[in-house]
Amino acid sequence: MKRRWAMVIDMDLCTGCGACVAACVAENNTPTVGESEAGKGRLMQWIRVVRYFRKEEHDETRAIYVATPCMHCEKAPCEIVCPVYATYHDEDDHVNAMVYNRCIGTRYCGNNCPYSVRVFNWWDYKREKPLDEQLNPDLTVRSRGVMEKCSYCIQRIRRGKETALKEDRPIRDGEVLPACAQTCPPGAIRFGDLDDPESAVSRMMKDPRRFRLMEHLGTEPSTVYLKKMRGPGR
Amino acid sequence: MTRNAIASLLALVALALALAVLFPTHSAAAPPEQPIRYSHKVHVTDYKLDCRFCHVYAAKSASAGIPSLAKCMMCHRTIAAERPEIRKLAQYWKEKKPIPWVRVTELQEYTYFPHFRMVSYGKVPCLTCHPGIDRDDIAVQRQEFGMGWCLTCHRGRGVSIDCWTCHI
Amino acid sequence: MLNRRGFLKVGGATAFAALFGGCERLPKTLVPFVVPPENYALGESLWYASVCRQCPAGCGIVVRNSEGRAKKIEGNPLHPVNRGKLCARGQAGLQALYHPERLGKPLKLDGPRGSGKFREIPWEEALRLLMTGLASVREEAPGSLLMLSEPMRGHRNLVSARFMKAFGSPHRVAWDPFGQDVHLAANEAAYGVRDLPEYDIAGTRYLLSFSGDFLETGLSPVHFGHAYGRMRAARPTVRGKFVHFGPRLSMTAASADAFLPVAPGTEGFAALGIAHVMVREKLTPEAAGAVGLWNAGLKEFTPEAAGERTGISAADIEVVAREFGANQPGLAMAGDAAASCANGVFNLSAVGLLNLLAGNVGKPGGISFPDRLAAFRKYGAEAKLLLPAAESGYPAVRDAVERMGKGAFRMALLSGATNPAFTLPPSLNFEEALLKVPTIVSFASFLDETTSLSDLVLPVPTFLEEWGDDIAPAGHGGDAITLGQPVVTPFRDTRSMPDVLIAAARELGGPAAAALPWGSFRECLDKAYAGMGIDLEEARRNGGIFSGKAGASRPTPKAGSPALPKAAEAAFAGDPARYPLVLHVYPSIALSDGRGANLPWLQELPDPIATAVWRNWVEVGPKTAAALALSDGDGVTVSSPFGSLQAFVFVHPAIAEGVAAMPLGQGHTRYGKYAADRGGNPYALLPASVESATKAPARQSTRVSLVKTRMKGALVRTVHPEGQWLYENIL
Amino acid sequence: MKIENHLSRLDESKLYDELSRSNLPATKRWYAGTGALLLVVLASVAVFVYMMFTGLGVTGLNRPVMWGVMIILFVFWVGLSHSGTLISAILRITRATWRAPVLRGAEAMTALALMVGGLYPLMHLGRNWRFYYILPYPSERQLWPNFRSPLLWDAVAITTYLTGSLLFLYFGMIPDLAIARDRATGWRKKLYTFLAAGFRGTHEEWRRYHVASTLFAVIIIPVAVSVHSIVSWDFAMAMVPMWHSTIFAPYFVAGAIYSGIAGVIAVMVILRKAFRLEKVLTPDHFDNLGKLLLTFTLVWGYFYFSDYLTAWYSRFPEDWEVIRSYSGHYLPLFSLLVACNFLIPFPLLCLKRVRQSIPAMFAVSLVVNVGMFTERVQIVVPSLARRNDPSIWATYFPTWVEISFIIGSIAMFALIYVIFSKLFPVVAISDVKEQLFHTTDRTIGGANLSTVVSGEGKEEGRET
Repeated sequence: MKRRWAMVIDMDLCTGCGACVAACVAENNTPTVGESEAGKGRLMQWIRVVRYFRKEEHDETRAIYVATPCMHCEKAPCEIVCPVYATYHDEDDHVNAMVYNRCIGTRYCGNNCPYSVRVFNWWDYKREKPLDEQLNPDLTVRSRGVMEKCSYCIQRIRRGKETALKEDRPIRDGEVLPACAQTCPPGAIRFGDLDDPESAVSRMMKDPRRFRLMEHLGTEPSTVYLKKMRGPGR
Repeated sequence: MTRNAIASLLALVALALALAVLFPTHSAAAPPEQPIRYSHKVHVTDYKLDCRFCHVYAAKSASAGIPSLAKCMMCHRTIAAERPEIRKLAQYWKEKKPIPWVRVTELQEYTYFPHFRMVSYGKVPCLTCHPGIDRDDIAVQRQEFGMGWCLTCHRGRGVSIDCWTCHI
Repeated sequence: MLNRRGFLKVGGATAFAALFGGCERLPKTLVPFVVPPENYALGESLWYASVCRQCPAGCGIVVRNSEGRAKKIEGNPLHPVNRGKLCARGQAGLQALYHPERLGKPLKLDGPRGSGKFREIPWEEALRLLMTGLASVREEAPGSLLMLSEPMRGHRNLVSARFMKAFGSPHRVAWDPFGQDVHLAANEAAYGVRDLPEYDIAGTRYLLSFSGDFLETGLSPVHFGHAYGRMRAARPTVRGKFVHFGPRLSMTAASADAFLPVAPGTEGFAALGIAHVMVREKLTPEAAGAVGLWNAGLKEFTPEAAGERTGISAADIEVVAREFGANQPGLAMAGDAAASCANGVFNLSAVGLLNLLAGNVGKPGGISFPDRLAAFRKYGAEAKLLLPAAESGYPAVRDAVERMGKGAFRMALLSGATNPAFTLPPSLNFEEALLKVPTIVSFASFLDETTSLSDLVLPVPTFLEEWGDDIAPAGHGGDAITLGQPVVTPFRDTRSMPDVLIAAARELGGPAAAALPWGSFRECLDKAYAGMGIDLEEARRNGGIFSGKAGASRPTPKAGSPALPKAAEAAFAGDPARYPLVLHVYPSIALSDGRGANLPWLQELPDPIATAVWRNWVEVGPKTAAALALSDGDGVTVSSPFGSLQAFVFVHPAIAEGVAAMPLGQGHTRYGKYAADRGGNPYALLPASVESATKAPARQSTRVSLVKTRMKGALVRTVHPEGQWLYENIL
Repeated sequence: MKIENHLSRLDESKLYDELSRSNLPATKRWYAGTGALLLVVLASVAVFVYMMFTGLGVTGLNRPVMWGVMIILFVFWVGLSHSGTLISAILRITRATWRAPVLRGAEAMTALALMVGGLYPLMHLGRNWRFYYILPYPSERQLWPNFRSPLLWDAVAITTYLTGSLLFLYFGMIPDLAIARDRATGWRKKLYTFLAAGFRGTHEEWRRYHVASTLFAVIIIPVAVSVHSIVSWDFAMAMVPMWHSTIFAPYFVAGAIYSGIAGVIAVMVILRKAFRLEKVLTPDHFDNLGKLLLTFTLVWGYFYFSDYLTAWYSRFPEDWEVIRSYSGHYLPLFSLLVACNFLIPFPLLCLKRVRQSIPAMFAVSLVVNVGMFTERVQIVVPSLARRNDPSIWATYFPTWVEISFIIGSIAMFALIYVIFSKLFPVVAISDVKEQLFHTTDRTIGGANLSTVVSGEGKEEGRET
């Protein structure tokens, strides 16, 4: 069963709280790196909530939050440059896949991602015992020297598929959610199958506020955004 | 030695190396020292027990699972209770201690192998991946699970050979 | 994926051994069960419902248990407070469970008092020490036993209250630095109800927030966050508008349609300015009828006057007032920064006045006071003990500190995460006073600044390992009781405080044993809920009792006749010449009052505004920074008349000028290696002063000076200070 | 020109001694110097092993600057390697007669610089021990590498070029090896006998040699051009601001040849000094090389400027941010680059006095190579540090690990060059002889002239 998973991030609802970041870290076994490593720009979180400042009318400075997971581009720049196919397009789910045991760490994909969502395992990140008891058994704990990035929680997609398979039914819309979308308090992150015209994301795709990051690059991201609105008046 | 001899020797070595890379050997390792000399042959070949009678999770879960002590005792309370190996079993049961079986079948690391998909949906016979285990007195692994071996089967059955099917 | 029904099918509490070790290497031996537990399927996860206690909001959670280990916490979709959602702190609860520095054995002081040096002792010895102490205190002077805890709810509170009462000591003090005293007092003044209200954010059309950072650190951030999302998007034709007044552009303010920076402590004047316009222009029926209010002095509070005090333009106040009047139901909320000024009650009452003038009390999209007592009528006078205790307890704490100093206590029982040695102003000399108590026993999971002072530390389970119940302070109409259960086998050799108290009472005998007549805390809970006519197992599977049938709200006697709150000015300690800036402190979203500081996930969660990790900072506006010759990233010494610390400067482009803002939570000296030595503790800058009407702590009441200082290292920010202005580049 | 001691007047054996001085038995000083170089190289190898076992965290790399010193070194050394091709092949085809003494040194530089440069992409891998995943071979996994990836093209191109240039070097050396064979004793005799492959200097052998070497020169030029084009495509094919440029291929080739010529000049100065080749390598040679360098200063300058033109016309904001950083955070780097690559060498090389002065040429060649190294830094680092997404901008500075790689790469190059020149004739003896063959004293009328017969049979006369 082929699917076209997509994520819609409503910037009008995103409050910037960072629950998605923590949920992702908990779900995907991403390590914490500590202050000095963070200072070098080596945070390992797969989704980041970027706070931009903008000067707006009345000389007001406003903050705007851009939650940035992997865009899962349909024409992903990272895929073509990997010499060993460690990252490639998963045709079953239309997501941009990353296979850790094939990766040799050229970091070319990281360079070629205009959204800079790929992170590299600079070290073997040790989890102090017994913090490692929390590690999610559904996916690999990555070792030194490989790239990693948001997978749209492929292990949760798989769990959803397996549950549906066992119950002999198709996957329902909203049944499969990545950890970030599951936890987002205001519900700013939506996830679903674009091939299903009735799904919530398919409907949201028709929203006139829809845009994609760096659209002029032609990467055709599967993660799309809905513009932040501003109420009328003062 | 003539030049030709050297050349043909080199060619042979190269061929052997290439073959070794292409077709890894399938030799079975020596049977491990198990806490109880459990025989698959007796249970499967002689008494015609279904694999899933003991490995209950194979049909519904990723791991096939090793039967619990209670499962063994279901039959062995009465059947062959006086044999020395069964006495050992009974001793474990008496002490309520789990049996520390030695792992026989090793799957490659970083691989997801959902038994239930193969067993319940793929209808792959158990012996495809565990050849000869039904005739083993002490189980050994006869099939190394190289990726090429998996792929050949996947290709033949027309199921997904996407990397993420098995590696996430 | 959490299958909505999936976890419901699963049985209640559980206890089973771990099958496999880590998941990095294949184990060499396979050890099957002797007898497999019920509902068990190898490799399949089980989901257990419980309650989150990472903050006082009381969200319902479901926890994924895989092979005996908790792997992931998610919101309980059935729970009315959080509707399946969870915040970052809730997610990080797992790290508290598996924290390497978590106490797993009772500790006995092994060095000078207060040194924080302990050695591990067996539980039997620890309990003997506890019992010897308790017995001798009860023998000689039962009133000299002090219990200092965080505010507790549900039956844990009942157990400790009954224990102390039966023991014969009236000194049961609960300290919460972010208590809602001012909110309660203002509600009493404005509506005639001394209780926490329900804000129907989801149903409102126009939301006014006065320093109310409800999306990040307020009463119930996840509930409000969820409601906020619905306010914006759940109605097909209405997108609720949100205007924020406050001293700094906080995360919540960033979500607002308009952010109007006001000077700290002037929120009440801004609200009165709006009220003035509403009444003057008769924008709502209630406002049109409020002639008495006008004559009582509201006419003095013109937008111009308000603008002068607050620093925003009168035109803005008028526009907001008209929009608020025209878009009903509207809602006005105030938050901690407005409440913790010296004039907090004035600020909050003035905001309450707006709700009255909008006529939204008791209406959808407005404010209401649910009757939370209804579920516990059978407890009579004790019922209140089960409900959320919103007070800070500051007067009682101060009183207790004074008594401690005088040597009035022979034994102190400490518990909870509010860590008074860290969160109380230094001028109270809490540490010194506490050490005058001869015997200090702590119930704790971690050695924080307070616990380290004890003579005996009794390790307690985390919220993921113990039984409990909880009544959330916001997010339901008094119809939700959350039930907690262990979602994993207790990971360390711990005993919960209620269990220890029940056991102690049994051993003490007499009235204590009679007051706590249970074998264990679980039995107490089972008995309590058995009588409620529900299937307790089912309720535990669901995570609580959510009838969905809220009773009638409490009446609001004063709503009909709004009174003008008595105007009061905020006061700031320190000579303005020497301390030119007003200090604004706010709880950090990740670390809260400081309790989250030992969890690496939370330390590494970028702050929503400064985007900094692992350290704190001081925010000043660009003009203020220029006047002080400071630039972004400089090290400064922040000094108040009460203390000083060092921090890096973050030039915040949208903060009221003349204000220096600091997040609370960092600056631990103990509390483990992840928390300790990460910048200074801003609580140490604060005076012991109080809000004038309620005696609650007034945190926003001092001035500070910033002096450039050479500091090692740099503030680690996850967004580039130059790049943060280039949003257009990513479009 | 005075040629009292003109080489052509030396007899065969004298000439050989003169030109093969590098092959004399090693002295203590040689051992000391080589030992020192070896120590530096070993230290650098130790650092690499340390990095391999701890992780790339020991470098200054981060997100978004995921490529750093190791890639810069790769591009730099591959660039340097373009000297041999140019000097040897192009000059051979164009029959520039002054090329003979420079030939061997330049060709050796090509092969050896490529050996050094080729190591760095492997060292830079996160999992070096899995480098063979990149090789196209039939594996048990039934997986092939991705032929769309420029890195794979890179691997193919570098391997091809290394093989080609090694063969080119070896092939050109066969007649010299034959001479050496005839004169050497002991193990050297065995070595040279093996390597000379039975070359005896018959007419037929020489004829074949000439045809083959011309053919080889013609083939190696497109390979050289394609190699640096492909190296440039590592960048140009990527979606990184200021990398994604159509002009990158010729720009990189020009830059490579530019730095290659400068490298040859520097190496020639050192060889001339070390092996007392003053009679072979005359200021005229340096004058000629200087003219070449001057030409490529201008060619490089033109391409560098054109690169900005494309950015200027496309007006992408992400390109602008990178260019803006040249005048901000990376101003020192940018200034150094422009100064060393253009502002300093251009006026100096215009002066014949400078071109004829060997110390001055040495200085200029070093300046150009510093400049070209800086240029690689400027291509790799600012573009990554100012990525499309401005929120994750970062800075990059190499750590001691990477700095030790820079030092180690120079030491390694020097070490293998020293060993090469100890083992093999570092001056193309037969080419020099060939040139000398054409240079004979002839009596024309009453004057005694040293004349050079050019390949085409034209004569140019020189008064003695």
